[in-house]
Amino acid sequence: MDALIELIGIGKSFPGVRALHNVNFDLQAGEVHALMGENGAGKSTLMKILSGVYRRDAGEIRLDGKPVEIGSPRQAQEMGIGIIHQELALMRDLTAAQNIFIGREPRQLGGWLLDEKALNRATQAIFDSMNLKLAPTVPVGSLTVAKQQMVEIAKALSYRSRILIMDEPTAALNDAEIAELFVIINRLKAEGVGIVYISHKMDEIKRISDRVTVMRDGEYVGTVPAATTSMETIISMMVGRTLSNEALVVPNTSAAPVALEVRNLNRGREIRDVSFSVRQGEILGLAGLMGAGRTEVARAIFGADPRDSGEIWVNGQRVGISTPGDAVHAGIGYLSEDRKHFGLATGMNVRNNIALASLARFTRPGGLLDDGAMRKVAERYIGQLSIKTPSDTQEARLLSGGNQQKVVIAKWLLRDCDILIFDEPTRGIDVGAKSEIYKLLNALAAEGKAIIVISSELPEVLRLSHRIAVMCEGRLTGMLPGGASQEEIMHLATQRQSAVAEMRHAG
Amino acid sequence: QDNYDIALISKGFQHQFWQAVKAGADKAAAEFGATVTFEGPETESQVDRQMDMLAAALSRKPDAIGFAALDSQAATPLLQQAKDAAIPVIAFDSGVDSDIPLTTATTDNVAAAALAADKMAELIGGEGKVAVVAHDQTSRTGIDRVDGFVNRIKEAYPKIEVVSVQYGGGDQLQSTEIAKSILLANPDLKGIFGANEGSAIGVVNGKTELNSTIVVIGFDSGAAQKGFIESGAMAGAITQNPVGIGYETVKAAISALKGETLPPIIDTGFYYYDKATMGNPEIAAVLYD
Amino acid sequence: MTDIAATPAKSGIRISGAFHRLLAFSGLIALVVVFSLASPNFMQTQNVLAILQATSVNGVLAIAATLVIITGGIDLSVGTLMTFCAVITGVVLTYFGLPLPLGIVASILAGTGVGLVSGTIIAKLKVPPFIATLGMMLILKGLSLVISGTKPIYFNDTPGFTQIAQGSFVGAIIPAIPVPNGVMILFLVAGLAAFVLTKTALGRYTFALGSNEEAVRLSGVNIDRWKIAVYATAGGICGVAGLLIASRLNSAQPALGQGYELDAIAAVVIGGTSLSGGRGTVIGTLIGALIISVLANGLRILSVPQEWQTVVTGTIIILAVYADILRRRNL
Amino acid sequence: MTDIAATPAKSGIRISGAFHRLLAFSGLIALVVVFSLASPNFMQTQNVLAILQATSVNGVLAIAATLVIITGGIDLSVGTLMTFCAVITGVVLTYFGLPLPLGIVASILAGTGVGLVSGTIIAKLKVPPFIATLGMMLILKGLSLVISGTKPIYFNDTPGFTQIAQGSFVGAIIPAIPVPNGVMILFLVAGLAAFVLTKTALGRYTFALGSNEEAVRLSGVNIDRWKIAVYATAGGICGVAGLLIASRLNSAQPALGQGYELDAIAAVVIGGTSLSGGRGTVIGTLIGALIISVLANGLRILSVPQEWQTVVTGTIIILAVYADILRRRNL
Ligand SMILES: Nc1ncnc2c1ncn2[C@@H]1O[C@H](COP(=O)(O)OP(=O)(O)OP(=O)(O)O)[C@@H](O)[C@H]1O
Ligand SMILES: Nc1ncnc2c1ncn2[C@@H]1O[C@H](COP(=O)(O)OP(=O)(O)OP(=O)(O)O)[C@@H](O)[C@H]1O
Ligand SMILES: [Mg+2]
Ligand SMILES: [Mg+2]
Repeated sequence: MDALIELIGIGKSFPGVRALHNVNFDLQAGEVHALMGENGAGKSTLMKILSGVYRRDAGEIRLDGKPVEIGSPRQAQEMGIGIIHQELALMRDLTAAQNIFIGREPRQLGGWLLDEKALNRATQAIFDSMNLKLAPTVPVGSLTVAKQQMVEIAKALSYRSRILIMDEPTAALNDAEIAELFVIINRLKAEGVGIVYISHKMDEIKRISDRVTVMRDGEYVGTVPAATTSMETIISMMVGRTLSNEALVVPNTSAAPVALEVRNLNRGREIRDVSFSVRQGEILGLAGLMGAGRTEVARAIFGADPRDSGEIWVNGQRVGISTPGDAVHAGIGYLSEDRKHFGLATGMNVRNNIALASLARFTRPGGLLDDGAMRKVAERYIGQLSIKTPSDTQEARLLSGGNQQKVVIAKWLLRDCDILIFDEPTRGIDVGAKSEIYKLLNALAAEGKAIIVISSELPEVLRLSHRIAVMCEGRLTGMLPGGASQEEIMHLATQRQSAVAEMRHAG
Repeated sequence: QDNYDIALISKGFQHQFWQAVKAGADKAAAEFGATVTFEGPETESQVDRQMDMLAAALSRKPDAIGFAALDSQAATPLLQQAKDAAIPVIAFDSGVDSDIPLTTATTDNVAAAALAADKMAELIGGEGKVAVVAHDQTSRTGIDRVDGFVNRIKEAYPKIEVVSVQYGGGDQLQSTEIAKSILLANPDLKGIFGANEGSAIGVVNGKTELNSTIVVIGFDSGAAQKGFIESGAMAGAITQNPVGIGYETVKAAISALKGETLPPIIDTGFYYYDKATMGNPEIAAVLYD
Repeated sequence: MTDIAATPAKSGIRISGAFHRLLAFSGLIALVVVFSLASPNFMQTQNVLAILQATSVNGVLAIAATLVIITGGIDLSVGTLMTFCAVITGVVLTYFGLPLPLGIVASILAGTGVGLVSGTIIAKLKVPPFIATLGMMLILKGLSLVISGTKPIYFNDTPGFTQIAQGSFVGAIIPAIPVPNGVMILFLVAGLAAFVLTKTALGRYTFALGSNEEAVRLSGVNIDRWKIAVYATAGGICGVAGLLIASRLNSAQPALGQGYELDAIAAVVIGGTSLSGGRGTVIGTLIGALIISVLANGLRILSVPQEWQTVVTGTIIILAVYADILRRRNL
Repeated sequence: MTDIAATPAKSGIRISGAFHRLLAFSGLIALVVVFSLASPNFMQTQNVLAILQATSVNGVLAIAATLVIITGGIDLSVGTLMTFCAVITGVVLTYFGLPLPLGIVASILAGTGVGLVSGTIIAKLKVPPFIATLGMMLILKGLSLVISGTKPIYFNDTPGFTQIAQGSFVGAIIPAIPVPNGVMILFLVAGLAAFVLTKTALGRYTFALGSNEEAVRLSGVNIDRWKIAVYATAGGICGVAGLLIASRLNSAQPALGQGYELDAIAAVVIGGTSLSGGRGTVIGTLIGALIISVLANGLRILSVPQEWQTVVTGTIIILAVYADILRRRNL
């Protein structure tokens, strides 16, 4: 069978960065072709070329065997190429349905008027087919990143493309939604759609992909069949070495002093009477399904959102936290799950982003900044976290997604808080760097820091946590010891209480 | 004596000229026992804003209205409303194309500017280049004063050339910059006419900053212009009688309310003054600070 | 559009969306109540009509500005464009002596044409809207003076012309409420603009552009075309404003217009539209424009000295917007 | 700051950063060249000094506006705040008869104080900067008239006062180039502002706030405090402008100031600072301010009729910015 699409010898440079050099890639109808590589390997760039966002500097693109030029997103669409971008590209002030059908709104009265009803109906149909419970009329800006990601997926599906590119579609999702997505992918496959799938979650590759192409430093490394190639082989193709996978060691921290205690935290319907504590040197995992309220708890502790009631104690002292400034002052740091909106000052360079929470430390008398010291520190973290960037003065927005995430992590590592709350810290981070970050978190815990890790990836929670708190619908439904099983977590995560209670409230 | 409520809608508010009109109106109000309000738009181009002010004044149901029209026609419907409500209207500063105002207290700006041209010609010896810095390209006073000056020069002084007429909105700083540009562009310039207070002050500022010795003739008075004339930086200026305009307007309104008949025009007059004549009682009386 | 009242109140007490929408008027209502109590002349029919009449021009300009601001842009040329359109009408009707309908069409076409040019400079040359429309503001200011010969053009030869703003259709039917046509035109323009914003593709892209232009582009939409369309529409609306002001003054005043953009934008922002784009309503803009004219009128009726009028106006604008912010926060 | 020239050109030809930075002046240089060719009077020392002097007030105001705009805000009150500060100085020096240094301090303190108030309204009450500073603009305009009694306050009793802007320190040393002190003060303020922006924590937070305010807040930074500090600093700079203008006019003119904000913001945007915040330079603003005054001066020197001056100015502002955009694109 002819390839749907062939990329031959693609090259692309940005000022100061050679993002792609002589890259080959092809996609058959009805296959899932995984594209793998470390952060900054050039995966997104390659896909942006394929979808008309960037123009290539070199190489050739063939669609159904014929050379083509893809000059704009619109042209790509017309050729049947759809893409889910790694960075969410949504209009936050518009509703989900309006986002999905932007540019293709159903019309009435001879095309003069929008048919909002048809729009919402069509959207509802897509949501239903995805088993997604979301109102088509909800403004996208009010959704969590995960739900926004689902809207992006729905949008891509609505194009009914022959070629569908998914750039880290599951970075923000947890197992339940991932399972739904895979059902959809399998259905599309059966329909003959070719899918390019980018992800840093290795298990997914095994589950759905037919072939795997690996890139490293903007160059093509090779293409292998997924079924017969071992994970280790793929990883070594990606990172150029093999990774050791350390087992979880749960230290005994029962004698350590309590670093953070949360008592009876409440906030609207999102947080209901949450109490827990973390000891120094402990890593507490916070698990739950999408919308369980984990992010809300973290933000409330951090003072990012006001809370209705509840006490926060740090090192045995009650602290009044009403702003993030208070929290940082009390020694609490919070890494947000949404780096673009809440983590990075994208227009500023890497150095300033890393120093953003610690500027006071670099301020000399008279308000003067010690840029030299800032540079040294930034370069240290660029090395330590292997952030791929031409220099520490590169603007953050020009970094690849995973490298942006590393910059935000570096910001909090530099701040040196006693209590660190990491919300989806490894979102979009490649396997190699992930294990580096796990090591780092373990080292921080060993130093006596208290760490809360919120993650939608159960393996990650299991791999890291000394204890696991599970939430469901705003309540803390249970506390499990480290090394608990996935089944135990899922059981607690689905322990809904509200079905009954809700009826009473509504009356 | 009744305490009459009289609304004065002027062409401007913050400028010293209008403040002097206001002072005259206040003086008459105190004398005759009336309450006077005084309002005017931001710039002399905002004809519609002036209509809104007039409309609001009518809603207030004052006993009489004094009105200085920015446009001679625009206010006709509103003036009709005043007439229907039996509110006497007195025009001041410039007239309107309407027989509704009972009288007009005004100065002849064209003649006043022509007098400035005569004085300029005299001071520069009847030949050479001169320029005008005026306040507004489209307002009645702006047009009349520029035309009055330029036409008089053309008619009576063939050896004098008006090389540049520029407008600075009556803003001292902007007029300063304009005057400097004109001076630098025309090193052989003999004199500049500043067509209102802000323009005249700007011209003198520009002259001083460039250490120029040209002849400056101003318009209106105010502490700064008086000071410049005192010091010789300005040769002289035309003054109208703004205090008199305000005073006569209110006085005429009260006469009308008492049923007295009014002359069709109350000419409040204008004068040329310089260092020598500033002290004359008749002139000192019409100068304001 | 992007309605915040979509989700129920989180506090125990549920307040209906309608009531909350009413509260948006609270600043305006408070002003009206205070002025009514302070002066018996304020609530007279004639004065209410005067306020509405005073709102008409700024209201129409503010609606034009609303469209542009929702896209995340800004239009500083609305005031001088209005004047330019009025001058064009003057040329068509008075200099060329053509019939009235042609004058009306000319004004709206002139506005649309200039809007097309501004939009093209912004969309194609990527000049920031602030600069493009600032430049256009100056160009139009100069051209109006040039074309008119720096003097007003009167419409004395076109007797029906003043009826556009000053006549009263409504009054001809119900003599008790002689609402001037200018006011009805304002409402008409507002209704049309609201309709376009909420029901048509142009409206949808207006919000989409302001919300995330890059996302719209990545969705394959020809953003340049829609952006130009928005500026052209806004320009056409300025043409309507040009007719209104020319009709009110029975003349095209070529020097007027600069500075009006600030009042228009102020009405938009007081009405709750965000200068960063993506959200906004026409009704909000109308309320904003009304707040401005009620304030001006009320303070004049109360004979507040002019220098204090500005102080009070400034203070109340801040307070009104602050009250609106509190209302939204408690939603 | 966020310098695009940091990386080498992607094309074969490598153009040095310094050369590219020079190109930023290209619009300005082109204007200067054209005017020099068109009129022998343009390049005279005296005229160059006149242009610089004419830039001083707008330049200082534009620098104040630059700080605020980099945070993503806007300050419409710069013009009337300048006037307010001038009036305060008049009160201190002329009405109270206090010595000159106190007048200088009073002006800068008044500006800073008002900036504190505006900043607090914006940061604490969350009133959008456009509204807060629009309100403040009106309040200050009214207060200036009230305090001064709607008449100018002259500094005739303080003989040294005119020296602030009009005297020449430089000229006293090198008589050939009598650069007025006002111009030196502009450069001084520019240097200080550039220093603050690039070298201090305040500057870093200014950029950070404009880049992503929420991310800064979630980094534990007290954003309210820094935002207020920026507005206060801008206010203080307006105080300097107040001294400059009062010194040039030897009087505090209470009615002046409104409309100056537009020129100041225009200089900022022509200088390449984005109204959406996060990027901008003081040197760009200086160039923007110079472009405006060179244009005004050159067209006057050429005796272009006033109505055409505005047309040409509008056109050239658009072209200058477009040229700058092309330059950056080819970087
Ligand atoms: N617009 C741009 N300007 C400059 N450099 C860029 C730009 N876009 C991408 N790059 C650089 O190109 C390289 C490839 O980036 P790309 O986003 O394709 O990586 P990726 O493989 O998708 O990584 P990740 O897994 O982190 O998403 C990176 O070094 C990145 O910094
Ligand atoms: N900005 C917001 N506006 C409205 N509702 C929100 C907002 N953020 C979160 N929610 C809602 O609050 C609830 C809790 O969301 P939260 O993000 O805390 O969940 P989570 O457990 O962290 O899940 P996720 O995996 O999505 O991060 C969800 O029902 C979500 O839809
Ligand atoms: Mg990527
Ligand atoms: Mg979350």
